[in-house]
Amino acid sequence: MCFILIFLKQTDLLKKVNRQPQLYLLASGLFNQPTPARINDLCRLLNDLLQTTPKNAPMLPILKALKPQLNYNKVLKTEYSRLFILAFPNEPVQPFASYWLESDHSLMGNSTLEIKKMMAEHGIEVAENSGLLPDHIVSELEFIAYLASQDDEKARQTQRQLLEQHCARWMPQFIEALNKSNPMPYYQLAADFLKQLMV
Amino acid sequence: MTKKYVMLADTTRCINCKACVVACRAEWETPMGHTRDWVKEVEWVQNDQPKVMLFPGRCQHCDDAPCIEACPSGAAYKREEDGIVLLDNGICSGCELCIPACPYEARWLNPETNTISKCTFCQPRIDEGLAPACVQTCVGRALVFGDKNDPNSEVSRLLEEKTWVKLTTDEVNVGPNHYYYTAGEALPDEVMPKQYDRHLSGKVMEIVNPVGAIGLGAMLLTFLGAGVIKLVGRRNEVCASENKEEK
Amino acid sequence: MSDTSQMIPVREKKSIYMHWFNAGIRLLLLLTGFGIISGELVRVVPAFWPEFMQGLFGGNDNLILTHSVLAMIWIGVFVLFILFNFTNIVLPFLKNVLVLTPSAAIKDMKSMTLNLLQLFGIMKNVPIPPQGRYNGAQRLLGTMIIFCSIILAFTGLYLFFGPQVLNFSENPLYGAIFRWSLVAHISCVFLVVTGVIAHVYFALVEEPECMDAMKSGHANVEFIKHHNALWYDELKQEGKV
Amino acid sequence: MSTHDHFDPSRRAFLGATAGGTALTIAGLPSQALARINAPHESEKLKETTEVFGFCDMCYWRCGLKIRSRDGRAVKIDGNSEHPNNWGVVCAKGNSGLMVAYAPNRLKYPMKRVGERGAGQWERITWDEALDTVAQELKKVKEKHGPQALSMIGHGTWEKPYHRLAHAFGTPNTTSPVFGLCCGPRGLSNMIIIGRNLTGNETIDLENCKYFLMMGRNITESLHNGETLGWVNGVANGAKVVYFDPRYTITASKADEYYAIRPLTDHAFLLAMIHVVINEELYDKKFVTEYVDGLDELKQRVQKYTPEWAEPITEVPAKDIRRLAREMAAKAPSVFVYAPRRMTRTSNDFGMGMSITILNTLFGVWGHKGGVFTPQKYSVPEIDLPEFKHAHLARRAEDGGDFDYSDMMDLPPEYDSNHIADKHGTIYRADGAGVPTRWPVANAKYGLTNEMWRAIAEQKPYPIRALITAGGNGFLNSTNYDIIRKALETVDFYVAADVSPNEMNMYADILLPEASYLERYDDLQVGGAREAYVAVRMPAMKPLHDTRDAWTICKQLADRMDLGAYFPHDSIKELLEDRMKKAGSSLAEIEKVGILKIPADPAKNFPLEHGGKLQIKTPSGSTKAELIPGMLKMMGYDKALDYVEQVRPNEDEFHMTFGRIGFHTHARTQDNIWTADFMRENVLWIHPEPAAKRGIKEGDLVKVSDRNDRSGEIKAKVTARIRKDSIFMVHGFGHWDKRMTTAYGMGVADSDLASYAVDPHIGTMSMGLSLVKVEKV
Repeated sequence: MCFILIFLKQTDLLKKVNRQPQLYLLASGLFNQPTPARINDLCRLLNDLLQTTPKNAPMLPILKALKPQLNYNKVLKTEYSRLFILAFPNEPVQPFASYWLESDHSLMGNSTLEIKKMMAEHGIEVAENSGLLPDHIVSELEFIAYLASQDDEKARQTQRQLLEQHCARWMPQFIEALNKSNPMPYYQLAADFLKQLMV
Repeated sequence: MTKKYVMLADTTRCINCKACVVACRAEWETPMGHTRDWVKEVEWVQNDQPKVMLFPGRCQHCDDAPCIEACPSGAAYKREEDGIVLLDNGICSGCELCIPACPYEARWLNPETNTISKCTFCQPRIDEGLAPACVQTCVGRALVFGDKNDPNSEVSRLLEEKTWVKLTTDEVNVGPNHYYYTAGEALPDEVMPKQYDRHLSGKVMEIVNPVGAIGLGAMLLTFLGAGVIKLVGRRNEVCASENKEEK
Repeated sequence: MSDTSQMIPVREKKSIYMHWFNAGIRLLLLLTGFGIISGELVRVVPAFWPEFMQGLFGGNDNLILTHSVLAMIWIGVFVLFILFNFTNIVLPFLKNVLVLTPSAAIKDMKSMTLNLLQLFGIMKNVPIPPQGRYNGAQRLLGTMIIFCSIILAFTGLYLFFGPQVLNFSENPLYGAIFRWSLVAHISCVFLVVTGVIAHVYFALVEEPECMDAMKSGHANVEFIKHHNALWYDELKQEGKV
Repeated sequence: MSTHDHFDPSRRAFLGATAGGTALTIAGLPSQALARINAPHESEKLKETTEVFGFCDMCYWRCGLKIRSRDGRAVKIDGNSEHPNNWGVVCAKGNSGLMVAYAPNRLKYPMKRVGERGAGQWERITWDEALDTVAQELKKVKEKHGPQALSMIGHGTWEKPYHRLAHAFGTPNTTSPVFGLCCGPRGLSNMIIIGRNLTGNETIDLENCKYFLMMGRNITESLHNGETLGWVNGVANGAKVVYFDPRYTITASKADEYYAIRPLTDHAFLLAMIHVVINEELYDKKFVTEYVDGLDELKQRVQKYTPEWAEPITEVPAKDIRRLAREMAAKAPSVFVYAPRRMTRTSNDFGMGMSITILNTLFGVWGHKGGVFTPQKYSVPEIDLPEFKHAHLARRAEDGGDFDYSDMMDLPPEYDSNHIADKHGTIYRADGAGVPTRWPVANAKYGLTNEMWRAIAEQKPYPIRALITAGGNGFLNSTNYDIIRKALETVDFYVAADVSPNEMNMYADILLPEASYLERYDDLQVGGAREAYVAVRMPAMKPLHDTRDAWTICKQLADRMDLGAYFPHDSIKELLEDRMKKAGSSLAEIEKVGILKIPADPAKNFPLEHGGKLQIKTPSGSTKAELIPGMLKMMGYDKALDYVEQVRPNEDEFHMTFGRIGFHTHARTQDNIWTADFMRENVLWIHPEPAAKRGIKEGDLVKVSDRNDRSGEIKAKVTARIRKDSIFMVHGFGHWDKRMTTAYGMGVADSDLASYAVDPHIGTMSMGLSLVKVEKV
């Protein structure tokens, strides 16, 4: 089953009381290439979350702040490309786990394969047309969202493992790099949001 | 008859292209900043003519490998059937006692496994009958690998054909199994083995053992002696008492 | 001088079991330990032993595991024993055995040397100063063994768990600690074994009565009177004899 | 001291170790007897991999490869031992190919420029948007300015489909640097004198050659696996090596004789050699009488070039010149005068090239064992395509062979530079390659890339408004950055297709990310060595990110420009099946072995050893080698044969020399993390004497500046391995594209200091004329 980018449409999953899948989906979407359609999906998702999120949740302020930022524009596209595609030496915000975990910063390292295998164990692979690698931040977050949406022990276990033994090892560095490259509010918030999600 | 694997490096055929180094990195995914093999370029001026010599190097799989001797757990071992020096990752604790022991500086602590890493003559490859990665890729075919005990092997032939030298000195000669051909050129100091060294703890260890051994020995002797005397004493007592009774 | 004077209880059963458990498991640890240490630099016994042991256990990794498990049982049992019998057995024992002040040490040295010399019939007629429950030699030995055991336990734990829980590549200190632990571990083994030789000798040859005491738990009053005068007085005061 | 022993690692070793002090054990036994503990151990197993065949793309020699993959990713590149280009060996560059595919900064998605050209501001777009834009823009240009207003500059990746696309589009202006910036003078000299180019994959019988006279051919560092291995074998087989180079290279360290010849004067030395060979009648008389024209005329021309004349120019002793000539003659025809790979150096490379060919010809190396063999060819017909508008160029560009001059003389002698087309309406190349009164003898297939850039920058002789580049780096492989920059800023539309970022594609309006050579099929590699062969390139894994292979890109562009007929197959794979069928085999067949071969045939390779005849056809139609090429005389270019005085540095100046190192390819691999690990930045080689004069010590930072006030700052390597009047730096460093995260800002770009004069006869670059000052900073 290919799931990246298709998964968003599976609204039944989003109706769950469990907010985790939505949260990770939102994060995933925020770091994906901004397109009008995607931004719409994200708005929908954000609205759902704003309703369901309890008042005292630490997440709430970020979500609220995010709301006005979620509108598609050219600047956003350029910023996205600047940050995640044209990694300049002074601020490489590479959205790949492998980049941060391999000694030679190469992609498709062992860390990539680990994720690929994990996905396979849950009958999942990255959609070919997505242009993403399994350890791309978008894939990983969406994978977590998927796991969170499954209510079986195996999924929960994988999710824990993924977060504690994998994401924890690179996403903080990624977030830090993102902050350093003074991003526009949209991505600043995305960074804060992901950070919040990691704790 | 057991095998004896050796590596031959014909320095006249080496061009310092580093193919062996990258091939090894790719084959064994060695982390950046470390490498299992290398090529040393030595340049100097001899009666105002510049000179350059090239020395491909790696673990020399010595017969009397000081690394094995320094390894407490026996993780460093010499495979009996072919004499290559290997490392048992399961046992290696990464204590680094072996690192200063190696006269060729071939061993390093792998940050990814936290165990010692070094050239294994591509043991997993040669077990499958493949040439080591560095040998297979060597552009000048300067590296030749094979079984010295097999009279029909290429290495045996080459060893017969030319005069090969090893990187050894009067001080340090631990029976390396890596041969070099330099067409008669003397080996430069830069590539010579260093007098092997120890961590301070290792040096202490060198004292602890003999001292401990002597201590134990002494103790045993003391009480053996005491025992004997005691026996003699008993004997006398007995005799004495017997004599009494006789009277 | 064997007259049938009364025997009095000097030891609880559990201390006796403890002693033999201790002796036994230490023997096993010694045998496995010698089997683990392989390299020339560190090895303390001829190579045939580690070779035999590692072969027997199908690889040093298993042997190491066995050694460690035994050691942890040993540590565990001791810890429990100490916890449950601290006041009634351990504390008095320590009081009697530990030699902590230099003066005490010198005193015990004196008596020990006398003991040892007299084994060889030297200074036969110099009276050994009256001793407590444990004589000088025993006290020094005991103290030494106690401290060594503590060191053995801690270094042992690091040698086993250190490499598993720490990234040695992160901090050179980790490896250094490991290497020094190894030195300490082995040194202590040497010390303990050396001491135990004497211990065993006295038990077997010089004073079989002690051996009996360590089996039955009862000791001969005459013997105590003769060997441990001070203790005898104590017992008298306590009215145990 | 070293133990000279054949077998037994002597007992001394044993005692040495016991003396180490660690012998004593509790039993007090000497350790060695019991030292080694033979206990059971787990030994590592080799991981499973699947294997596909390919050929390398890290340089232009294109070695045969076997690529191992695991879990859907290529993990190791091995050599294909069947491939005559490398016989199974792979250099460091080849081994590092993996890091091209896995580079975190490789081009991943189609991009559209949003900021200023060259400012590096982009946004990711879809393939459809990208291809639509390109098609539109190109059509626009065609309507407004005609098809010739498009130029295609290819280099590096497999560029064939882009040539085809451009020719289908109708422009003659396709070029790649191989002629103008690299081997031009060399291939042309051979071609014009004896009708062979002897360039590309050289056909030299290296293993059996007995005498190499190497004119700065640094074969061990500017290395091509098969060629280098062959040479090393030749040397091992007892060949004598005489090496000429201002720098003591690793090749020099392997040579029997080394001459630190004065830079740029090789031509003078060679003319003196010719002088001796002819005057002392050292040439192969049989060969010369049978196969050579123009000896007498040449003899007249070289009379003035005595060794004594050459000595002060070259600083090579006259007596040595004589000796070398005699030594070579003694070993002829198993000898070879080795031209440098890149021969764009002096102000008369053409002359130098021809003198090398002449020497080789006089020694009769052609068709002889140990000389130059005649390659065989594997016939793999092209797929059926419609006529190209510029058939006379296109057909040539399509077939594999280099420097094909078959129809060069079609061009009418009368030419008016206002005309951009001949009387048949065939549009002339903008760079003037193969164009009368411009560069008539320059190769019209590859063109003069340097002149093409100039034509674009100056919009002469006619406007060029659109540019396609396929790989390559116009800046670092050329030498006049201003021209390149101007050209890139001038065109209306610039689309770049590449795998990795670089300074040139930084300027692109649309950036097309290509699949690396490990991720795609490509057209067949048809080659001729002793054995003829055809080799296949198969994908070792799926293309990463959102990349596509060159053929798919070009087909999809062609479809959008109604040129689909030139790309009749839906995929390159289908094209391969088609072509392999025409070759009488099948794709499945070749995929099994990677390479199909016609075995070597001594009778064909060395006709003169087997009573055969040597087939010669020069561009002017002669069936004999022309020592004084008729064609040149006709054009008045034969003066190129004469020596031209070269520039000389002033007291405080140096010759600016640059070259290759074994683990870097041109300017392409400095950003490859694996090769970069050996050399992050280049350094300036300077002789201890001039260094001391300037107070420069090893590792000092120095400023290099040329007469045009171009300059750079670089660390110094003080070494006796370079002449006192020259400095040297490794080529390809000094990248300023921030996307090149590893190479960015490392070292100095030699190409920004090299001269940009052109050879007056053939229009190729003369990069070695630059004179520089060096001072400590």
